[in-house]
Amino acid sequence: MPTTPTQENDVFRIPIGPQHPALKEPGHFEFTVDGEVVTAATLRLGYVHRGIEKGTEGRNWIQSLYLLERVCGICSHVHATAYCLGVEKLAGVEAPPRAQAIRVLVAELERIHSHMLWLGVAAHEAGFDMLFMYSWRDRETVMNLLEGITGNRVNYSANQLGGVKCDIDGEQADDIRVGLDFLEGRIKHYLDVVSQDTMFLRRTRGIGVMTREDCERMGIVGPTARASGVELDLRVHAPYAAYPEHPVNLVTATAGDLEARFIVRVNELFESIRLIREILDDLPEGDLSVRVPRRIPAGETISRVEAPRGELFYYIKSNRSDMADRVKVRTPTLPNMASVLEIAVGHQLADIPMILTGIDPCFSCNDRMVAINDPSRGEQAWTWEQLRQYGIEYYR
Amino acid sequence: MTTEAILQTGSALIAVWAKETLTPEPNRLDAIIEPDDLLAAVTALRDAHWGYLSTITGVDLGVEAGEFELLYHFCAGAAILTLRVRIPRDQPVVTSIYSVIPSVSFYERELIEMFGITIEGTPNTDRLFLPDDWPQGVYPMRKDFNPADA
Amino acid sequence: MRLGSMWRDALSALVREPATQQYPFERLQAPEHLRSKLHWDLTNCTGCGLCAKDCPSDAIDVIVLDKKARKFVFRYHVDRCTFCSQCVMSCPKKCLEMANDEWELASLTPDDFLVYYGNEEDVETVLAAAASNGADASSTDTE
Amino acid sequence: MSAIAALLIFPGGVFLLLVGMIYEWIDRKLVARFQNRMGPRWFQPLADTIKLLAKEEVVPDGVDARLFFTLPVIALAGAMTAALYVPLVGFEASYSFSGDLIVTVYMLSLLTLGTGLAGANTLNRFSLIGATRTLTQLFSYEAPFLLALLGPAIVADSWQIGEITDYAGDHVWLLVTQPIGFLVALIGLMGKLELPPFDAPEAETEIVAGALTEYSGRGLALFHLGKGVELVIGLTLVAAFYLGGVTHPLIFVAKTLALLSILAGLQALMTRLRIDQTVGLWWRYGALLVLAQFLALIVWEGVM
Repeated sequence: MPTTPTQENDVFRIPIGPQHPALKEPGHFEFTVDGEVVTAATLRLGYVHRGIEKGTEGRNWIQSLYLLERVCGICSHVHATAYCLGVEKLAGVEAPPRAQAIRVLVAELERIHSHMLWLGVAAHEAGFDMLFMYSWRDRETVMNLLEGITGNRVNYSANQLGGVKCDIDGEQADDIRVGLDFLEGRIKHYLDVVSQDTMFLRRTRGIGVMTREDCERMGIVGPTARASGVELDLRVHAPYAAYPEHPVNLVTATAGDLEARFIVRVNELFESIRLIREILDDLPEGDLSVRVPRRIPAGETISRVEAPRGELFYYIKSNRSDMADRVKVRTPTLPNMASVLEIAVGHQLADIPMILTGIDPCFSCNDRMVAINDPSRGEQAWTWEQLRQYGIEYYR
Repeated sequence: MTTEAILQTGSALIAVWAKETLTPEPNRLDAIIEPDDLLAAVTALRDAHWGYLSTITGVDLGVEAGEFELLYHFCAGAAILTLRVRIPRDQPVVTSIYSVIPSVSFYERELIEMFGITIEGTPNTDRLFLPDDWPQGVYPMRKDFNPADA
Repeated sequence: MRLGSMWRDALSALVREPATQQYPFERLQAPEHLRSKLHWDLTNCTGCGLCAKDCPSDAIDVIVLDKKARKFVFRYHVDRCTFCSQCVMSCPKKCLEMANDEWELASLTPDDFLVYYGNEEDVETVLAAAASNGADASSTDTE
Repeated sequence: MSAIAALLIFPGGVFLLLVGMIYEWIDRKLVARFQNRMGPRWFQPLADTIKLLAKEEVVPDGVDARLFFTLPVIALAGAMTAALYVPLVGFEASYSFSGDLIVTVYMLSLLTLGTGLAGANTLNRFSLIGATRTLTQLFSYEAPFLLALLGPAIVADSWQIGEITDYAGDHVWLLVTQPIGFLVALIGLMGKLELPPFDAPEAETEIVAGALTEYSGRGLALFHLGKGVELVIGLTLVAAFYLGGVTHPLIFVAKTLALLSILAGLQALMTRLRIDQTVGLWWRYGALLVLAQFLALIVWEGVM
């Protein structure tokens, strides 16, 4: 942090990020404030230079799956699902029904995990640590379930090209049911809290309002858009995997403020729980995977899935080799991020972390296009000493 | 409305400018458009409230082909309508559609940084993704950029 | 509208065990399907190297000393492994397996992250070769 | 000799610092248990203090170094001095004169004032905003808090802490006769200590650590110790005035801990207020209510 304040023409700028307690990942916002009121905002991304899109061009189809799964640490499974569905479409194969059902099951468990994580983070930003601690405690239940099914707590690697790796036996199904029963009770309680608690509502009601028109103009997706009444959920409107057999009910709200975003996300949890129960009761028998050729026929495809944060867009192009020619990922956070810059203006500085969290931002998701290598230096990667030296020079 | 019907409506809207339309998958429609007609086609879709712009994909067709292809993906429900624009690699210039769809800003800035495409008329060209000390004129998503031996 | 709507949680927490634990003193039971350290079994291995080829993080080297005599050494970089179990899926002969109880893999020395599987004399040959090369064993690429 | 001992060792000085740390630990532990966490172990505040004292103190560019070093000392000294006039741990106050209540209340404000000035002294943007908020908040709770402490003074007909305590011990608990005053005093104490929901001045998700963002090492340790001391003094005052006096160490511990658990509960259950909401709450409700009660008391005294 440079210690001299930026005060040009009586403008007082507050930097939020790249390192800041409100941001769980690096991004850089600059808010111009007048007293406590924000008058302008700018954004700078790219602090997580990871070069994932470029990276897929140098890896085989199987290796790329795991690279893409790491676009996001929270919603890793939907990335893998989108990629697998796309590659399977290109290869002309289809994963067996049981695999598709397990994909959806893991995806919905992941949605529960992601939304509960968000609920905690958002409550923490508002200074309501009680809700934060409890929602994260209960999120542990779903983390344990995911660990029990897939073997990993994050980046589950449940998918493989052509199907899934993990099966669900009777005992696991019972564990999931028990866990869901517990979670359902707790989530009811949280819905009560976010829609009833006077002190909390003072921080959410009427804050960060986006109308339906705003959302459509800015291209907002996911629960953020649904909280403003936009009817857009790919699980409903463009069902994939096992969603055609297990239809989803659309959850929307109309107020478009932070409270509505809380209510939409919490209500989606009930929908996820219902869906998981339905799948467990009606899990198709059969194989877990089919063989996918190592070389994928030439062609291009678009694969869209509904991530916990909204529409996830994959464009995959193959030129009949064992590597992808181009993989383009458009994560839901990127369009949503633009909304923060716009609706922040006019709000109190204290509301900014809440508004930012309201879209459930995932910075790592945005920053996936750049290689860490600096070609002008002619080195592949930096040594620890170089990195340290660079850090020292940078802040001198 | 069925996906096919939605696609047909979209196809009719841009029929004037489409040099060729393809249906690679049942829910997709690709229309090849001249760079000069892009703004008009996007305006037509926008005015008719046909779906929303999901993203812009830049594809480098390789040094030999000497072209970039820009794909403007519009989505409406399950239907995806893609406007395909080809621009020469040695003079990559395309008109901004910011005036019609302001939310396009991030995608256009991504194209500028990753492919070195000049977007005429986009208001904000500040660096968004690349580090501040990234060298000028190096575009990581071009095919001739090789992270390993650069 | 209510004030302090979480008071019931607060009170019941006073008589309940805390949800957090002091890790090194108390350990949770790992689930049955947990993916932890990779294990290799020489018996059926043909040295095809598919596991190494599909590994997304370069954590596996299959060193072929003598294909006919089926002398293979399996070098596993624990620190690079992401525990995705793609190698287990890729192996046509089912030689690979992920343990479910060896999950405390942190170490103070990098040496602990390099695991060799194979016949003892073969491993020694590989180690000796690496030592005579002078380079650190992890950077030699053999397939 | 005894004066120096009182100031440095008992009941002020080292003893008070230790009590402050113990109370801080109890507060943290209680909040943790309310949140179903384990919470820190008993020596955590002491360990934190030792660690901070041993750490390098970074002096940022552009600050007045003398002010930077003296402000934490003044803040802690203010709180420690205030302790001399308060019946700590059930013992009689070391010093006493008529009107010491006012001196004590203003000594306690030194800590907040010191924090605010410390923030304004640095050029850090978070510190500046934190300092503004700290001082804004000071102006909002200070008057109601003082009025709430003056209520007992009016009925006891004395502005001397010792005499008010004696009065409170001999009569029905003032909590019963002046409930509004009790509430305002307790909540004012939370504002004074910047505990949630009044922690906008140091809201970490907005302005990192508020006014103290640039402080590290010794300065930070002193401010923290000051907070601990102020917590104990504040609890003592409220317990002495409203809960029927603190005449015995055991009674002291019981009453202050009861108050502390209420504080911890409120901290856990409340969402942080924005600074404008804090100010609005105090002036719209806190000040008016306590003023009404205060007027009623004066009239009542006059009639009697």
